[in-house]
Amino acid sequence: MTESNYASKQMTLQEAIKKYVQSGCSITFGGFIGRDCVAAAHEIIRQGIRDLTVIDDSKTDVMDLLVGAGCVKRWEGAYLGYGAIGLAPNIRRSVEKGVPLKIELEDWSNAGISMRFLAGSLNVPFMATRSMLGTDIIKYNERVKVINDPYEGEPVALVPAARPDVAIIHVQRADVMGNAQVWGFTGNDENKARAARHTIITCEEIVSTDEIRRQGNLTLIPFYCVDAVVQVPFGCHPQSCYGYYAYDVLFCGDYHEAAKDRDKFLKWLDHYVLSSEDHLAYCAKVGWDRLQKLMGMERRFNRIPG
Amino acid sequence: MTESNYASKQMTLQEAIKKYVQSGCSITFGGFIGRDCVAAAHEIIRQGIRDLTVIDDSKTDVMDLLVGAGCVKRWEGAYLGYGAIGLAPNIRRSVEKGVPLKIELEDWSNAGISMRFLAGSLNVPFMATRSMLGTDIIKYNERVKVINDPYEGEPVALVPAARPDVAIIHVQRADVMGNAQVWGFTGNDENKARAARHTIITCEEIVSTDEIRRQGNLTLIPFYCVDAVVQVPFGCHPQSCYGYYAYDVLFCGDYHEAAKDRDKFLKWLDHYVLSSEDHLAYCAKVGWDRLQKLMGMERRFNRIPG
Amino acid sequence: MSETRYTKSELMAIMTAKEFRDWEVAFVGIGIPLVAGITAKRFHAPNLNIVYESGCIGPQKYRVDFNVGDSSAADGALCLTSEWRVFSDMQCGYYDVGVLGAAQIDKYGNLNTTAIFGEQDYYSPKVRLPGSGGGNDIGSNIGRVVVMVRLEPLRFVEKVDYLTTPGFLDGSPGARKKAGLLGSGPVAVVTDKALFRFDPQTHEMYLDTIYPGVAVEEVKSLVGWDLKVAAGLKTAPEPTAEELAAVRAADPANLIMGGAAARKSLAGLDEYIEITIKNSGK
Amino acid sequence: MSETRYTKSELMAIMTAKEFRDWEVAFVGIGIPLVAGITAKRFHAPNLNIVYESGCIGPQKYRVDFNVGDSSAADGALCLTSEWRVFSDMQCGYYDVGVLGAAQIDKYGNLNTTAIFGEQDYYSPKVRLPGSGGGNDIGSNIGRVVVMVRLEPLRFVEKVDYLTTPGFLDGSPGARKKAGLLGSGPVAVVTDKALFRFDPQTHEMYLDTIYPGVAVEEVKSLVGWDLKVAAGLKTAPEPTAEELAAVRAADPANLIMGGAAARKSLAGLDEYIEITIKNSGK
Repeated sequence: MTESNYASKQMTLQEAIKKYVQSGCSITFGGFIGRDCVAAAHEIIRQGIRDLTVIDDSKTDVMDLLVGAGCVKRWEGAYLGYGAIGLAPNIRRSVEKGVPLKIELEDWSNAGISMRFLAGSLNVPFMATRSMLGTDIIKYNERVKVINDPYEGEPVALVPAARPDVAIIHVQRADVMGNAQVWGFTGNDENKARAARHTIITCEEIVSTDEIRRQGNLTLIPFYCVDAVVQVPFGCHPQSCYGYYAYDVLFCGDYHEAAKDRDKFLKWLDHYVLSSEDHLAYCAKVGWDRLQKLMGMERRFNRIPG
Repeated sequence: MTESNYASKQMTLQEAIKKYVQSGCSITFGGFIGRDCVAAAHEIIRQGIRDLTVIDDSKTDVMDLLVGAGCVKRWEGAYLGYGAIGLAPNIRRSVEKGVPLKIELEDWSNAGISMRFLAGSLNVPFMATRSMLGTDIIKYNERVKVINDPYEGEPVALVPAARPDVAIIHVQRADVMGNAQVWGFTGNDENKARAARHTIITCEEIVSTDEIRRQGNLTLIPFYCVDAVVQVPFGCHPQSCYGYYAYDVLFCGDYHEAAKDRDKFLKWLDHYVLSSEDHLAYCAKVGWDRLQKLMGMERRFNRIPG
Repeated sequence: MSETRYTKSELMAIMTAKEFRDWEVAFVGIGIPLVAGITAKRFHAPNLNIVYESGCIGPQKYRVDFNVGDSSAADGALCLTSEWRVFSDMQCGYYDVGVLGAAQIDKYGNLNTTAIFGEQDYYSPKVRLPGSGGGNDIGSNIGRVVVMVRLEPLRFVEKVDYLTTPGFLDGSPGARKKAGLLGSGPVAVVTDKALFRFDPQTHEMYLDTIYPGVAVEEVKSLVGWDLKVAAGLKTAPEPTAEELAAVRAADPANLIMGGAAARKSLAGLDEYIEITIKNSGK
Repeated sequence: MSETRYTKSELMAIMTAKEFRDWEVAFVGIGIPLVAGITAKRFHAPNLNIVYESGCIGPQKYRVDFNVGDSSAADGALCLTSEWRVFSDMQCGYYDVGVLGAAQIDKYGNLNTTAIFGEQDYYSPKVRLPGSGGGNDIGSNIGRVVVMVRLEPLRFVEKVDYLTTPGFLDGSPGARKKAGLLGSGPVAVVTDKALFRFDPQTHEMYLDTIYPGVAVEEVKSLVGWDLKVAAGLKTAPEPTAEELAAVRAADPANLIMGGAAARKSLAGLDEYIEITIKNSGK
């Protein structure tokens, strides 16, 4: 929720993270293995933020990095894995061996956690769902309450509203007021932006408010939900950003190989994050030619009109 | 919910109403004083359907007609009035004097009834809301249940899911599979289409499925929610259809004047509805030149790309 | 107060406009409340953003709306979304100010827009009104609520026939919070003769500002309880020529402020379209 | 069964493809399930529509996806929407069939994708797995569920360490309905050696179809309970050349079926882009 709606909320990524992301706070990230807030996660690591509670759906790439870098105390979410590629190496090291530190886990299903964000976005205390019934998710997670529906008497599960301190959402386009437009799938982003106390929008392009008005149906998050607007081109790499650049499957594969070994992960982290001053320096290390190729590939399949 | 998803669900308005709208059924209409299903309401009147339970938000224009024509038994909704123009004449005659018959009323607020459609669309039995607390809406409507939230203990209202037998939604564009695209405000339409057992889409234009795929973000209602697709150009007149034609404020004013008197209303109904064979005949009576002017006016302000 | 220079509706629109602040988000119904919002944007609140319950956020007004779902409510909007979403955003506290009308209002600012019972009851009322619409939701959830209602006989009553929209309920301390309501309740009641506010302790409505040429006794005679008058009773300034011009520019065909009479004076659709386009700035 | 002519993954994709019917809506995860879906569309189910949990409905596949949120999951989709909406649409019963993987499965088709406890427990497991993701939701709500899992030691167990996704729970009559679950439960378990189905009365998994060259005893030795065998045990046909070609065309750079090894054999990004575009039909 924003305290006031001034004309420009634009700031740098460093400023936005410093202002809204404190050690010990709870946080959620937009995107869904695609449109991920990778640049913002890097900046959180650079600023040495610790003890985060991450509340999220399926956020493996960002979480594996943040957990490996020792930023996370607790996870409330649904999925931490690499699908076709395999398990998440830093998550496994943390949970199985406490390296670099053991994170607390609270398991939800994707529908269950989605309903927590929907409840948060509606400012109601809970939502009903028909997921998770009869399973060990409920056995180990006491915050899922099974009740008998007061109308029909059938069993139904309740989940409590998610209310993270901060949401960071990466979108294709925003204006400086904070009106954020999204093309492609939208994940839980419109709900996360509303459920959070503060919302940071990172975007590929800042456009004029007149440009926003031309396609008002595509404004997923209106200005009044937004505290900060940051332009971060290629802010999702190596994830995809629909209409802007494709998924860098080979880079992700290399990361996954490196992350299997703690020392190799730390070298990767130092090279791409800690010894990169900012996202521009990261992009230079990845290679601008590589980023341009991913952009060319994506635009061949999905081109945003206008 | 559709039983099967065949390639073409296209039919005529007569066929769709005959197949899905039976006397005694419950029904909801899309739009929100704009994008209203006026042509569908006329066809319901022509087919002599009776004893409808209308579950809706603010649906004055369609309801005043249906109630005046004697089609409605019960209303569950939030608002029946003409805003700046005044009260709804046929609604008043029905509730105050039982002419032509007295309808049952169940009052909700717009947020309250919106949450009923949201619950229906999620297939959960109820939704929490912070509206209607402390008022006579709850006193007279026992289906609003005030409980103490099991998480924080604060009072909150529950509303039951709406599950109408039929939803009729008018949109700008659809394909014959039933993918329905909407520009402008969307009301509660995506939830009504999902909450209803059967959904009829009426549209200004039928486009190819390839055209739908070009702007997938604008598909408000996917094919699997839809049972019938009907092309009805100018199907909202005298209401507006964003990007297609403007509100006919003068025609509405004339209707409102006529409807104040029962005999004048019946003459209006006979002229425009009962003695018009179909929507084409209605349009001819309104005047194609008039409809073209309204179209010209709207396109000056809102033009849909593509 | 000269009825020939401006109408009651125009005066109410101008007085309401002063309740908006710059950069606020206002949840506004169509009709005079919208005219008030547009007027405020021309003066002290150029960055006011308006939200309609149909799902239109921050439209750039090219033409006047006749209802919240008129396509004109969507012209150049910052965000076009759903009804359920804007009501939920209201419940999140994103909307600073809302404007409401009513058929009856009581001394704690509770509103009735559902039915006037007369000799009978809810089930067979003397006058069936439109119902809550979004009114209850605005009164329940929005930070500051401004009520617009004419000061006419039987409108300001000790107790409303049907409590559609919560003001301060029974007026007792914390009554709204106890009921589970979020917004802080009504802040002003704008009428055609005076402006009322609410005592922060007792939550009782009192006379705050009287309009030029209106007597306090006239106001009191139209209120159904023993109305308290502010110690420092203010007198409203006469509307300025600029304010009146702004109000009239917001409704160029006079269809909102003028109603059915104005509609009849139009030559027809062509004249209406011509006036609208000429005044749209587009 | 000749391992040189096709891989286990290819065989599983082809067997899974047969579980889809034309005109169905399938909720499919990325990886081999998606390859199975694309393969089905080339044969008996050309009008199958695929839904991804990220919010993509009915994409027209130009290229292979690596995860459900990869922008390729959205290529030419009929509807691009939200995660919470597609899970709710699942809860409405709009999705006919879902495909799931698992690390452990028990005799009533319950799945574990959360943790292998080993000597320890949920809090300090031997192997922490990804968690439910959308798996629990698919198992809870979708009409027919197909499970894909390799028939390897310790995967088919009497009781899963952690019940992430409901099959038939304890197998008792009406157990799913009593718990409040909507979908009708798993209909098939596709492995690399055999296909299993569930007894409609006891809900116990039984051996329905064995693959060419596999012995019943080998299957039984890999299952952690006394596996029942169908009276009319079927033998699966060998995959045809057309089926194998379809599977391979769905994954032209072999990155899904081939994994890390295939990734290393690529010369680099340029070769990957070239292969993708050449095979996209766009």
